[in-house]
Amino acid sequence: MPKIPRPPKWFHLPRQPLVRHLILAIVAAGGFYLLTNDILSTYNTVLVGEIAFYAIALGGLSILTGANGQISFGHGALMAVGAYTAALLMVHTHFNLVLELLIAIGAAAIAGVIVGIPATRLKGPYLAGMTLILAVGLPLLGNQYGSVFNGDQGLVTTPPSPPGSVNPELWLTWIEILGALVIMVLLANLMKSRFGRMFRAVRDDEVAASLAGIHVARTKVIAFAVSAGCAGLAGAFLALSSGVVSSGEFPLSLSIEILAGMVLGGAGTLVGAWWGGIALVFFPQWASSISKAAGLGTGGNAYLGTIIFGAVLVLVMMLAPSGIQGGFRRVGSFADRRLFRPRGGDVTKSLQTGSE
Amino acid sequence: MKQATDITVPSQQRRAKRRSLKAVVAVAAISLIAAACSSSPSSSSSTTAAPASTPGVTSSSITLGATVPLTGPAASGYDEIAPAMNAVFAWKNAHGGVYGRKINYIYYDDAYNPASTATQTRKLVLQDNIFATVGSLGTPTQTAVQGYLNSLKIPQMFIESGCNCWSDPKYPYSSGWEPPYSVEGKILGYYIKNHFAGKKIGYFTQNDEFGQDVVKGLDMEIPSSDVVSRQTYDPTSLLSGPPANQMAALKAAGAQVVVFATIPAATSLAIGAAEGLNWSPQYVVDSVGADSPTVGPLLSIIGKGKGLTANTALNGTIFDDYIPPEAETSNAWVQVEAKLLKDYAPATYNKYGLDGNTEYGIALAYTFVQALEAAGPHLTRQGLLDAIARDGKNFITPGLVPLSYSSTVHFGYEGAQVFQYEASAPQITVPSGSWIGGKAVSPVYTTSPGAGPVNVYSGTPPPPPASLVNSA
Amino acid sequence: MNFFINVTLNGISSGMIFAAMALALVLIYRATRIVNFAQGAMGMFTSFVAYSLLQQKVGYWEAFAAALAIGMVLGVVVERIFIRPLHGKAELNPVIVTIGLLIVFEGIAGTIWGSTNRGFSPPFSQTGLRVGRTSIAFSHFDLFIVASVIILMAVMLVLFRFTRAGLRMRAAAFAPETARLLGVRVGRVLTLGWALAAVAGSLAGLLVAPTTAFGPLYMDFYLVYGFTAAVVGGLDSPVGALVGGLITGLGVSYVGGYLGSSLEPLGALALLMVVLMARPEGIFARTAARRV
Amino acid sequence: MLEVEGVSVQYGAVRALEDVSLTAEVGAITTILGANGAGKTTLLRAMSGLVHPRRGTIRFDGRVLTGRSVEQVVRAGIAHVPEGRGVIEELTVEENLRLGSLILGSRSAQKAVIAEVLELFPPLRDARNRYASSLSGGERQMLAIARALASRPKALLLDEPSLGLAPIVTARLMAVLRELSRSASLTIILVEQNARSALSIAQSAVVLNLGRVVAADTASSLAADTNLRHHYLGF
Repeated sequence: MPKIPRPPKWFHLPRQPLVRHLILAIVAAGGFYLLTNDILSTYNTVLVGEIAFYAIALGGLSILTGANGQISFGHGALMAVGAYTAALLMVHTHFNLVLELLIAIGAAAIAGVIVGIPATRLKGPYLAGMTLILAVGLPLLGNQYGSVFNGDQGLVTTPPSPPGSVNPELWLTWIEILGALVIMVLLANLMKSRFGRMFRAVRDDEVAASLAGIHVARTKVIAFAVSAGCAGLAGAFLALSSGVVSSGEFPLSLSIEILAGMVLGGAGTLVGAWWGGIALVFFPQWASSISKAAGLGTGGNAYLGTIIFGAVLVLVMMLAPSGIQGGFRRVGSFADRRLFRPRGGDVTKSLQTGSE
Repeated sequence: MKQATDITVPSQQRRAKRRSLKAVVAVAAISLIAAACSSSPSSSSSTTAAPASTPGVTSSSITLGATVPLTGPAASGYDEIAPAMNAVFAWKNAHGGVYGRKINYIYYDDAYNPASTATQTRKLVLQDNIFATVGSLGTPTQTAVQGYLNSLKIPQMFIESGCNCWSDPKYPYSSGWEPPYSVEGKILGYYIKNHFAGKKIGYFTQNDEFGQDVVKGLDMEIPSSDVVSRQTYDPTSLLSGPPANQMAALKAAGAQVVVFATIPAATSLAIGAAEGLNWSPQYVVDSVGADSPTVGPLLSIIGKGKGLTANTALNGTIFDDYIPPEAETSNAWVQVEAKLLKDYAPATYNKYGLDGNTEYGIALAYTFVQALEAAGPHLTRQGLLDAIARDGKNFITPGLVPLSYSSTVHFGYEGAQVFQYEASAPQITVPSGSWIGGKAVSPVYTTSPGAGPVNVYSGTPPPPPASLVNSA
Repeated sequence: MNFFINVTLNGISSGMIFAAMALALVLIYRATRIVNFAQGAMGMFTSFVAYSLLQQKVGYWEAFAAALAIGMVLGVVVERIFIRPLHGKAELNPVIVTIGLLIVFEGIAGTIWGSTNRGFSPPFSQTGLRVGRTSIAFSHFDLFIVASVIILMAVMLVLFRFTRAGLRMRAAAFAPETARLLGVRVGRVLTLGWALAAVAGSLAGLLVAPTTAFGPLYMDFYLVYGFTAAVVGGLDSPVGALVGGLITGLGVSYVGGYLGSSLEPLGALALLMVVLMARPEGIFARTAARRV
Repeated sequence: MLEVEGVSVQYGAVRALEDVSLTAEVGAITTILGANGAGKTTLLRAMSGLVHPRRGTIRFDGRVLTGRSVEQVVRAGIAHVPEGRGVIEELTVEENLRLGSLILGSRSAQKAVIAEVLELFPPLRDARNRYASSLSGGERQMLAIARALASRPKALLLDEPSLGLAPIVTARLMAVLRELSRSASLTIILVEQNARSALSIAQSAVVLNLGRVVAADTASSLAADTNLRHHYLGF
């Protein structure tokens, strides 16, 4: 039997996490550039931009839930914090976009700390309850304090003006993708760093983590702040792409979709955040084309998108318990073993798991 | 320690390689999915858009779009409007279309979420290549895309909202159709001032631009000393129970006349909550939340006891309208509207009948058909705007007052009439039941959205044109 | 003063419904350690079945009984098909499955019955009662709400305290493996827990329906407030569900009545924070050190 | 008589038991000894049906138990007292006992057996209405054994009953077990780390190491085997 050759040396990415993540991000950026500039229609480009900002929110939540073990039903509210902060800055100041986005991230991170501090004492379902009511309650402040937030009409955001003849929609999409890739690199490095190990240690066993000298409460609050900061940036991008920030943009269903999309993609993985984003953005699109193709009436098919999303969520949770990315990983590692590893590899692997 | 690192190197490399593979797979998959989605629009746009012509217009078709709530808490009632509008377009298409062009009306669900409106509107523009949006619903939702549509010079026509903001000179491509909420508020306030002088007035209004604008109009007419309590509600909080506390507060303040600027669900829940307090003040309801076939079914919640039904609860309630109430079955417009809906949107007719929402849709769509005709055979976006500004005042519509469009005024009606639900008036019979009808209790009034007097309008509305009556 | 009384009465009647909802969540949490986010939607669905029966001129009580029975069946089916296979897997998965079911149930109801809000006729009048010369914000229907939730609580209490099935359910909830070693068929007992919870959830749905804009989404807020109530009371405690429901109902009503309806959910959040800061597992948490 | 024949158990890739056989006689105490992770608890769990062996059979009074569910095993007359005492803290003492007696079916039989076991453990009688969470370690162990007896078992499987108990309490417990096996003609299987006290009351003993039987003999001869004691039992 001929031996399957190992992939050449250059195929291996550098071991240094930062360098490796940067290379991946640059490759991805190139791919996205081709995708948005040459392959996709403008409308689908807009959708890719949406996927990017959902991926930011989902990635942040993935860190919180997947790596640190804290659940949040309130990320829609944290997105609202980022969105309103960015919009208020756009209305009242003339900062540049990057500064506005950074302040939005900061404001949401502060909100995350405020939520995260009481959260340190709460277990899963109790934290879920607290964040759930937060998701419902916080956006209503936009109506209550109409003079600041302009109620249901909301605050109109200023879309970034593109250089030269670039299509403004394409420009915004690029900004969103760039933001997402920067966040992905930062999160990936964070997960490789001391903080990532601390997050996971706290998730796995709080007592053991504190015996190992980790400040459990502080670690949990940091995870919440990081995650909230991501939600804030996603919210600011949502504000930019919808052109307005109003309380109606942050319904409870948004928070639930963020959580569902994150788990659907694969909790704790950053690639999973992209899968989740694709599901959130494309399912409604697919549903409407399916119902159009099936010739269903408009009144009845309006719910088809939600039904499909819910059904896929149920099926994935039951058939691929670690989400889409987990499913791919399983398929991938199976293929990996079969294609790239001599038979002996199996034995080492089973020994490794055996000793764990 | 050194040894340990040596051992881990190969496994780390393996992991790195696996990750790189996965990233490549992911990017490839994303591009596949995206490419699959992008193929359809590019082909469709190349077939529909004739070169050097207006987007969405071909020699044989006009593509129009809208975003409306079909799901979510705002969908109730409002999901009837777009299908009813489509009945008018289908009627027009069956009679040769507009200058030989058939109208293709595409509407998407935005669940009343502005973020979703923004996405779906881009889909209409970029993928469906629409000529204009017509009959998109909601103030916050349409505010979100006002800048976008105007920057592309795409008409944002006949927005289903009474916000003054559609007449903003900054956005020439936007236009409303129904009266500004403040106009309705002023007319109701004027009526209250004249008929309930010295009574204690209470407000119960939606905590948004709609409620606030109605209150602005009311306050221009009603002396502030007469207003004893101003209660508001959030549309979303209706789902967490009836506005019982607000009604209790109005009762506690001694209000004798309560003015509602409410959506229909809030009207019924508030009246139900007042019955829960054994309290029946004089209600004055803005047209948005006054339609008895929409309000009535929910009012059956009051339930047994005292022989109270929705119709007795609504009896005596005062409201305004700017198109003939559908109870006036002798009105030629109402007859032709019902026939249109029955013939060209039978599913909608069988489900809802001609109620306030479907009538609204038909009247709005009929207005737009006239605008398209006025724009002439060489249809352009600017041409449509010019035609409305030039001829809008002369369009023949079901409205009780003529349209007031001009180059600066971008909302339809600046007037309304006051009605009162009365047991003796003819009832409205729709699939959901028979509901109380109203009688006019005032002349038709006109007024401007800002400061300015409320005037009696002496003209009579034109009957539906023969072409419509005969062909419908 | 009169206003205060009315706001209090409003808080009590909505609090009782929150309590029923909270009880449904507590029963399932005790049995399977899952927060069932589909509970509200399941109650919505069975209430729509009752609505359809009422439209067919079936009597209220027949429709009421049918809704509770169908709710029970729905609870069994959901547990058997969707929850049982995930037993022992990652703890987030069954919760997300219930969210998926919530979305599916609402979508199916919207497809079948449409988005239009309807009126659900109550069995009793909703006009306020008179006490002496003043009328109060409390109707025969409110009395029905209070009575039926108290009856539900009493039935559950008797069931848990004094029957063998109740003893088995408590054992299975607190120590599933030990219960198995004592011959308890834990699987069946968990299914029974879901069935009972679904009955409580259906009751909540039927009690809310006549007071609100009845449509596919009408239970969403009741799920949120019911969950708040369950957390306030302690997710393991049926008594906590009742107390938590009343506290949440009154708190929300006072905030809405005196500060404005937009602040109601934030009022509930503040209440939740205060309670959880003092007792991180709710007021009626029995043993703080138990594993989850 | 409880017979285990060639049983192997695997958890994923890990082999927990490999070809284990033993026979436990009626009216005698058989103790299973071995270090942490030797497979003692797994063996008990296999006997009570909590884990299903990959190979081998378990027979009780001639009937094959392998492949049966836990509930069926319980009904066959085997009561398992799990490690860590397994009392349900959220229930009262009496409720714990009632739970144990539920498989007897009739209410009168349940009442009788509860009275009987309370007789056997007087401290529990005084605490019958207290929540089990309020009991001391020794009382909890009593409750766990009493609850197991309330199902009127023919065989009793005990997983480290002496864990965490004071020596004096352990001694009393061992005495009770010896008394039970004699008077009630119970088959008792006792898993212990405390080999010395287990051997002192057992008739026969099995020593496990890494999932395999390394010695099986009468308790007294095992106790005399210094080599074995040093190697596997640590005393």
